[in-house]
Amino acid sequence: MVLEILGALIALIGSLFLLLASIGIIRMPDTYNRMQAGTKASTLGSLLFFLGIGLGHSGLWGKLLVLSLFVLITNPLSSHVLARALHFIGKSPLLVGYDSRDDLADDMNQMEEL
Amino acid sequence: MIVVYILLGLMMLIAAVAAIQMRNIVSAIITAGVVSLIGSILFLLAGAPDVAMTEAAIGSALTTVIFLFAWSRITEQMKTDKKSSEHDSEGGSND
Amino acid sequence: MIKRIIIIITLIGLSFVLLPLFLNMEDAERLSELSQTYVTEGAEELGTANLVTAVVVSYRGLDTLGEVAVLFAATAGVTLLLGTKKKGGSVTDLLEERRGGSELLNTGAALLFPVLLLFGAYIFVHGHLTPGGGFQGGVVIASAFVLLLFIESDREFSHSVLHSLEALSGAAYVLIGLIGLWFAAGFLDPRFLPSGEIGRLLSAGAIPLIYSLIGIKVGSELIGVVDSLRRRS
Amino acid sequence: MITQLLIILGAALILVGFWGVLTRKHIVKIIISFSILDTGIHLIMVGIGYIKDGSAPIIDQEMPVSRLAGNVVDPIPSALVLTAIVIGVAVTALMLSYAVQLYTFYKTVSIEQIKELKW
Repeated sequence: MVLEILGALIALIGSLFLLLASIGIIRMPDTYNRMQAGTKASTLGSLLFFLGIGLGHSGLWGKLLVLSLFVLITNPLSSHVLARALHFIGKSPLLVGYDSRDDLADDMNQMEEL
Repeated sequence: MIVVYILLGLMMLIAAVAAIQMRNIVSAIITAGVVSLIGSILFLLAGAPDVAMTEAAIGSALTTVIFLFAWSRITEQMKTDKKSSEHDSEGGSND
Repeated sequence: MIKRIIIIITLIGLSFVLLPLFLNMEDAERLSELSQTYVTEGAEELGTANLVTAVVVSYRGLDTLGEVAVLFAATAGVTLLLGTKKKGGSVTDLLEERRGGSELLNTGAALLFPVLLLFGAYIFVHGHLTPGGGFQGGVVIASAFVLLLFIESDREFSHSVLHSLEALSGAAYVLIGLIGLWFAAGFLDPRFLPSGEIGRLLSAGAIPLIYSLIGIKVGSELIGVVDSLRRRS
Repeated sequence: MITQLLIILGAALILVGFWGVLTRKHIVKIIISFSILDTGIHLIMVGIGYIKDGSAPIIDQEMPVSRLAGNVVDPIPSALVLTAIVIGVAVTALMLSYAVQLYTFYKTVSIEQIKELKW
């Protein structure tokens, strides 16, 4: 009983993170920032959600473990690929008040020189 | 429960109209995928998890991938056609 | 202008066609007699836990056979229209150089590919117990191969392996149907194997076998479709 | 109630898809409209199979064989929609390959420019 209430609370916190992620996707100024909000917050939110469900229903641990492994691999990977594609079509991130530093372009130049 | 259905249905209709109205083809393809994704949630709520799974896997994932592959093939040909026609016109002017 | 009026009239006519469907329908309180029979007797007769699978594979097995045939015809059409493109040639030097995937993508995809294959096989082997089945499992397997295309966009899949897998699984599907005709009540009747206990993996007669074959067939067909639709350079 | 909602939503999607097919010029847009029309038809079919307060037709601990009748959704429309979706993707792929071939022959994606079949 206590475990179920704890699990429901954790799942609620996870869904709050998911809500934050979706608000971030609307509110952030440019695509890189949007992607960062969407990936980080939604990964944490889904993991917390799975943890909460696992505490409530103890029979599902195995499946939830596999699911969280999937989320942990695919979510950052897809965001990384999107950001890379965005960089290669020439969109630069919105940086106000910082010198624009582009590590990926430097790396690509080094690789071309090699 | 009814409210959830109505909200999801409205989102679906808006996405469908947007997919047809959009000028950019890639955005239209992805919005059409969103229509299928919301449809799969509706199927899940209406007690048909098999159909929901199929719709999520096929309707929103594989169809989008196939559309994007075909569209990238068409745009690739467009690029080569444009380049070769420019090449032809340059050759014509030189003669 | 006339065209627009015709379009509006067509849409209004279509909505009048769809209107009686809406007016005559309320939430049904109980099932129709045929589905009542399928639901109450299907579990005991065939031993499947997922009754949709019982309908797809056994009661309406002929429909599924026809559906697989339509899928084969469509795949053959796509391959006929697009598949005979010659590689190389003058197109390549006009294109800009293609970039491979990053190291993260390569590693992640190499890690995910076998897991996705296993997951697809899990879905179609457990088709009689949980939601899912041959079609969904086949699509998951096809998406694993799409992931491989993201790493290396000019990877070649062996067409002879795909075609022989598809042909063999289709032939085995019909063969199992004929075995059902011989040893059990009719074509595609799965009861020539013991039905076992509901909820076990090895139960429901030949249904897991048939659904696995459908999964392999759908998977290889969809890989063929994606392979012929992707861009060649 | 839910049956009616699903049917009205499916009918609206069919109308939207049909409108797209009739008015758009771009061939890929027309194929997108066809896939939206498909989704509408699937929604109508699942809506017809819905039973009041029904859950999925799967036997487990909470849904033993004795409780099945009257508590589960009709499995036949689900099975039909399952096959319809798979056929839908195959037909979409066929239409797209025709679109690619039409572009290679006519060098245009607008169906207004393809006049061979007009009379």
